[in-house]
Amino acid sequence: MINILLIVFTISLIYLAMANRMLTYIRIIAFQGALLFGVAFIELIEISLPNLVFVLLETIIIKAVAIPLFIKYIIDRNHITREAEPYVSNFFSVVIVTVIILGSFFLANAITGTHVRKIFFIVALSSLFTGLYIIITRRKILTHVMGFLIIENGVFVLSLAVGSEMPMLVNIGILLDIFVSVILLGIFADKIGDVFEEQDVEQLRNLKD
Amino acid sequence: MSVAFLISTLLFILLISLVHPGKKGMVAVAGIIVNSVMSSWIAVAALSGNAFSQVLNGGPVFGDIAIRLDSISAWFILVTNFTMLMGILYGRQYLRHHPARSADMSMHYISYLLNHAALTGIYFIQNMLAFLCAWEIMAITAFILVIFEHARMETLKAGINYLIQSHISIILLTLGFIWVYTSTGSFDFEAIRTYCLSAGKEAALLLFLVFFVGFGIKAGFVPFHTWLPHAHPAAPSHVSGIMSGILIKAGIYGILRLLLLMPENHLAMGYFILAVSVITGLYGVILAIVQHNIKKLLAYHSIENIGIIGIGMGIGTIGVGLGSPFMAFAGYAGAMLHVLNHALFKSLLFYSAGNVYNALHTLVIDRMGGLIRNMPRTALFFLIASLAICGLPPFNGFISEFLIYSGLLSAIGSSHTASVIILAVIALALIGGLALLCFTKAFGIIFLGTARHVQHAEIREENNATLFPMALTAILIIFIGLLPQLFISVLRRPVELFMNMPDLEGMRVSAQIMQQISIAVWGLVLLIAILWLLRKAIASRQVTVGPTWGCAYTTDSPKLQYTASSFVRSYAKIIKPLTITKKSKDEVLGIIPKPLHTETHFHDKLESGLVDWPTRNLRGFLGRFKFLQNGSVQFYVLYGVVFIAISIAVPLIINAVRNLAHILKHL
Amino acid sequence: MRMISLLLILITSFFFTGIIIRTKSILSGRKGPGIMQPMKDIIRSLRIGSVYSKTTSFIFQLAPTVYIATILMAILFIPFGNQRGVLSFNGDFVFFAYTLALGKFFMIIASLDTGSSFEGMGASREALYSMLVEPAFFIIMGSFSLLTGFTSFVDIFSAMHFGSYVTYGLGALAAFVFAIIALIENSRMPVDDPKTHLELTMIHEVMILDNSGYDLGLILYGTNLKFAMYGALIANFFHTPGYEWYYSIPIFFGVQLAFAVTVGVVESFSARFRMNHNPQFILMFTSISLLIFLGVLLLTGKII
Amino acid sequence: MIGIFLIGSLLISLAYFFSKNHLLNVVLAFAFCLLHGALAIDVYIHRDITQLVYFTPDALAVILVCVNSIICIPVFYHSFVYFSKHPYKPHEMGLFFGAMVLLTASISAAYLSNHMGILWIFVELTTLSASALIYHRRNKLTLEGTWKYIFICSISITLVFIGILFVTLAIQHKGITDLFYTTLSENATLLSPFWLKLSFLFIFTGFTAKAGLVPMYTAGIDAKDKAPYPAGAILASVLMNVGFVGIFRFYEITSHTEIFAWTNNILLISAILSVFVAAVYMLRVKNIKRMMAYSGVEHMGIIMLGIAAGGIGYYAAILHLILHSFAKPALFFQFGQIYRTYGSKSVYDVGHYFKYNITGALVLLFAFFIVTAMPPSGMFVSEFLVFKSLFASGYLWVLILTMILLTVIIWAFGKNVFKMLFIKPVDFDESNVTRIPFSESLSQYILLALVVYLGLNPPEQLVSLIHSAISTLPK
Repeated sequence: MINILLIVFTISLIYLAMANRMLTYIRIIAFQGALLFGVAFIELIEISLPNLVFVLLETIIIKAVAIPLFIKYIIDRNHITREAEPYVSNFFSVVIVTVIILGSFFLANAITGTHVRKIFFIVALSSLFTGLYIIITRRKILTHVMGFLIIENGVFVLSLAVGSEMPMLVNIGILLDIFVSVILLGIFADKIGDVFEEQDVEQLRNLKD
Repeated sequence: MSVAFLISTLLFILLISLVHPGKKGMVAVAGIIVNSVMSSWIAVAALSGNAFSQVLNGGPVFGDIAIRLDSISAWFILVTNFTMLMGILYGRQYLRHHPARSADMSMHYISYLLNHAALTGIYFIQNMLAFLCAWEIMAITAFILVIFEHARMETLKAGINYLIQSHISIILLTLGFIWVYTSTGSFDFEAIRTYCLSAGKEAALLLFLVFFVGFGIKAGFVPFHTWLPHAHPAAPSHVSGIMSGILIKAGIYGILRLLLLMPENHLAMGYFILAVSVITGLYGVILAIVQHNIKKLLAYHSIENIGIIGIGMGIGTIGVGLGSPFMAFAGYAGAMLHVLNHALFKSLLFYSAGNVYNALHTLVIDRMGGLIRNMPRTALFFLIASLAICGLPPFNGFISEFLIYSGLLSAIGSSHTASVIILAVIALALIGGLALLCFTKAFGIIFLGTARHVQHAEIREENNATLFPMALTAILIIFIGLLPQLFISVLRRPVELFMNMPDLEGMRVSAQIMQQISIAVWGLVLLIAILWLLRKAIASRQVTVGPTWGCAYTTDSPKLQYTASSFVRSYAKIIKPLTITKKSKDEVLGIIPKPLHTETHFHDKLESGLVDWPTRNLRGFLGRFKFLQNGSVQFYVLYGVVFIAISIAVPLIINAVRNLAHILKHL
Repeated sequence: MRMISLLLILITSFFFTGIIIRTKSILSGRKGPGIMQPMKDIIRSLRIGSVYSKTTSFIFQLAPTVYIATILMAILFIPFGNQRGVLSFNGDFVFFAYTLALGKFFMIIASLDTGSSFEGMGASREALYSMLVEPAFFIIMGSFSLLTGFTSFVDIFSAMHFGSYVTYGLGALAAFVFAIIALIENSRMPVDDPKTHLELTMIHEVMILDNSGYDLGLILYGTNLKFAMYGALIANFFHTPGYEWYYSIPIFFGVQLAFAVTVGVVESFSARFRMNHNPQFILMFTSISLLIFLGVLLLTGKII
Repeated sequence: MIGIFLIGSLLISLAYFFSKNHLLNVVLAFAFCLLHGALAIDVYIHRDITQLVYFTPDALAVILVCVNSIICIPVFYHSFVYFSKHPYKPHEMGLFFGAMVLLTASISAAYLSNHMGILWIFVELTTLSASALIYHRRNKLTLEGTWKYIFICSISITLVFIGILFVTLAIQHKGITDLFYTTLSENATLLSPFWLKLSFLFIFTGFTAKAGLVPMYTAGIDAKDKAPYPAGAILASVLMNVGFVGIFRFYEITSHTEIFAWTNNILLISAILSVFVAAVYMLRVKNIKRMMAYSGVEHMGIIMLGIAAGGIGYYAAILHLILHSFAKPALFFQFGQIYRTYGSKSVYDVGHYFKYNITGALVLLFAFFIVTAMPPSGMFVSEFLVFKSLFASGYLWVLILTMILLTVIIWAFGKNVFKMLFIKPVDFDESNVTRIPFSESLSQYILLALVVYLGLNPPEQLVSLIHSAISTLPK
């Protein structure tokens, strides 16, 4: 079951690569949140109840609902255009993301230890690098935040792999998630949206040498 | 003693910053005197055989700091003390013409005092780390001294150029010291000897090269000389004087100290030094002649004289290698005496140039002329120093050059590499001839004839307080020239150190020759005096004064005079391949042309090749990476990704290639 | 006895230029002035009054004195056969060369002292040529000190001819170079023409345009002395040590006479070079002197 | 004591957020400095005694906490000076000081923590509090700087987190269930090298953002530039040490494993690239603050060279770290005065500083010589030892390359500094130059004197502390 969920998660990454609209991005992120809820539920069923509840609530409420809604709110508030405006063509993006997933796969294959569940590792790494890729190739500042959220999701997947042994790390990871999302999105909604007219990263290139 | 020295230095620094601006100079003079007396006291004792030695506890970092003063250091200390004292006496007066703020003055005098202290430290300290500290303090304070007139961009540029090059020197010294320290675990200079004995000849020679370049930058050996012609004109005259007279000699001291510590490879080192020095001497004087800026001209002459000193050191080292006491003595004694001599006449030349600058506010030779009538004493001093620097009897330059010649000539007789040595002889002869050309030009154009340019203010001779240190220096120049045998006996002990045994033979022969030279020189002076008296007796008193013979052109026009450029024109044509000549010339236009203006500048080819070109390229290369911090967050993230990806991928790829190679091998 | 070379040179100096002029006159078909005539001119000019340019300083008046003094000083080092000169020590030829340079220095700055365009020209040339000629002298002396192992005039000359006959060949070559050096140093043909009166083409003569009276006399006499001095040096190549004085003194005068006549002949039959060819010409003699050095290296087997 | 410190700092910080009274601010600053000082004394006395489970003041932590508590005094002093010269709203001041207390406290806590997770949390806290400081001036550029800083730091901190997860993978089934550095260090040989390699790579890359090393140094430059100068002083010194601590602690773990040589290579590459980048930008940059920030990159590169070379290099690196933490704030404080005189950060606008403020100019002059490690600067000693270790471990070409790059840096730095000191400024109105009293330069003199003293004649306690800090590393 977990495998199926994680594979769907990976497919959502590929879909992300060819998505054009901001709204699609938001949907994918929400969808990933829901997927992670399922993974966490199955994976962490053995840990103590309060912890489990906290983790599950966090994934379903924050990841799947609150953050996507908040992003939606920001888009509406700041009149951000709907296009994601990538620097590279979507076709190329799909190729790259596929390469990333394949690379992660090969890397995981290189691991000799048998006790590690490779699927987690593959998904996490793909998610991490896809997130980084999104950040690098998209033009809007908000897409950077979303790329960061993808990375967070990947990290969450990875933390789930060890979660049953060290639930503390999952909690820390979630803390990070909340912290950073709140801060980044908060600044975004509050400051950048007001100060900069265009929501383009080109606006943020004044500090350079 | 060391503690007393430090305390007095600190005390005077404090005093300088506190007293009234007018008194700062006096305090600095007092400080130099006090410090000089302290160090000279020990130095004189060391020269008479009681070497000074002390060990200070330098804490965990430095370890034991060995303070030792053997006769070589003592000689350098005495030379330094005299020159520095004259320098401050002159400088105090020189700075009257340059109204500066109290803070500038304080900084200048404090730097001067510190510079003297650091130089003293260099000669005393035989602990590598402490030596480096003293060395750098010397460089930094010299830098501050150079940029006294810091409002001008060129001055600052020259100063920074100097600072960077001396930093490169420090880096090389550091490298050498690290080398020795890693192998021996000791910071003491003696560790160099230990290392060389244990490491084998090739390693020792390589170590020597590293040190030589490090010290050579400071000394100004070609091709490491490029900072000199910029720093000297930029500095105030007394600073140029002490820099040229003393600071660059610290490099010579370093090389001498090194030669003392290197137990092997004498022949290889000797020939190397000789070769570099021959090039240095020739290159320096060849470029000196075409300079139009008096101080730049003198700076190139410093390079030349370093070459002469180097020839002496080289021949001395070869002498040690061949086991020829006379050669070794003549070489080293010549080199060390020339250190003193050059300090004397070069500082005197710079002081005279300083007087001229204060009178005319220009350093360009072609704008001067006829100053001998307004400034007869300055002119006389310049003349004496010029004669001395050309190595003409009866002045001191001749004595040291003669010693070096004797060393070379005896080398011709006794070694199997006469053809190499004869090149050095030719070089030395050429250097003499070229120096003559250069200083007839300098003296003739600056002081003789009539003014080549309208001089606005009335030109007056400097006051006696300014002339006093110059006079003292001049007297010493003549004194050495007339009584060289005294100095030979002083130099016996320092030179003996190189030969590891009391050498009476070389010393006795040299002393005899010096005795003869003294007689000959007195004869020359006497002859001139007699003929002069005869002139008074015989020559008719009937004297007519008229204009200069102008080929029937009777109106005297200063513009018709020979200028510095025209004086060396045919020479400049000969040496054209060695320099980069930049000419700016106006075209003759119209029926009645406007006044025309032509300028010619000679640039140092080595500098543009060895300094400018690499610097430019390095800058260009580094400039290509300016895209790194381009303000785009995406790129910043990318760096991390690339770093991680490469760190993972490269070992994998290497592994894969290795495996492939393995498979291919099996096939 | 040490004074003998000095005395002989002084005697020669009285006749030397006279002989040159006489030779030239005879070769051009004239009778010419008496041999003592140039000396008489000099003595006269020593006594007459002087004209000084108003731009000159004490340098101008001091220079001729220094000049003549340095030449006299240099003469003191010249040996006579194996008889030492008045002064002699190891490396005395260095002193010899540098003393002469001192005189030259003063002559050059004295001519710059007048502030004339012509004299500056002469000074410039003089300085350049003497710079170029210096190495040739040192190479020759260096070669002979390599050959003999000694470093003073008298030792070199007395030891020289104990070698093979090749040394005589080298000596002849050296004599030739010395003769040329003497011509250059005295600014004679083919480097310079003392008879020309176009200032632009002169070297030595143009330097002393403004000298007169006693000073001019000294300078003119200096030329005579220098010729005699180089003649004496050349003569030393032909002395074989051990000759008695009644052989050597005639040899000395014979060589001097031959030298003077040669100079006269050269001046009569050759044209002077263009000014800008002179450096090459002078450098050529440095090359010839290097040949001597190479010869010595071959002789002594010290070639690397 | 650590607990008291953390709670106390939190309280002081909270008090600041609500304080609108200047006097109260001063009192709180005093209180915090005292508290921090007390912490330093306490951890010095109770070395290696674990407190609150997660905090173990080992030698390195003790040294750095002491450094931090020394630095925070002038930082607070200059912050007050800063506020007395710049117009501000009361709550801005409260926010500034609150964030500063939080930053300083979390920096110290990060030094002290012995657990990967806790260290990580406090590092995250430093990012947050630092961004409040960077955003202090609230204009477009500071916003950009803050955004970049937070963004890059967040990504880096995520990378660190991934690294930590890899560590847990590495220790899986090895019977270790916690992430204490001491435990990991003891069981280092048990860990799976593959995961250890990966985790080192991620943790190192992540912490370079704080430490100011290639590859993630970038946002730190903007942050140091945009933060007010007292905050810049913290960012450029003690905060960089946090990054160093993060790397160093993990390096200690790997030092006992088979991947040790590999980690050294990674450090070496990053270090050389850092010096290189510093050289590239020192030549170009005309903004004084950014220049100083790049100089920090250079020094961290040198420190990492020392670590990578090993041997005496460990000692040298830690010494260099300490000295750098003292020297760099002095430069930043002095920059504050320069800015007050000229109202510009650009080298083009600043000139002849020697005339307008001689004490300050001397600070700049000395600081230049000290920061560029010219003897007798203390940093010369540490650099000398770094070079020595490079030489001894056979990295001759690295050594030569570094020396060339350092020369370029000195040249570039010197040109700008001397231009500021001596060349007449263009378009500068001399008539109303503010006289700056000597007292404001005093702290810089003290800091610089400390650098010289600690470098040339380090007290025995410091030497033994450094030695015990590196005692677990292979000789």
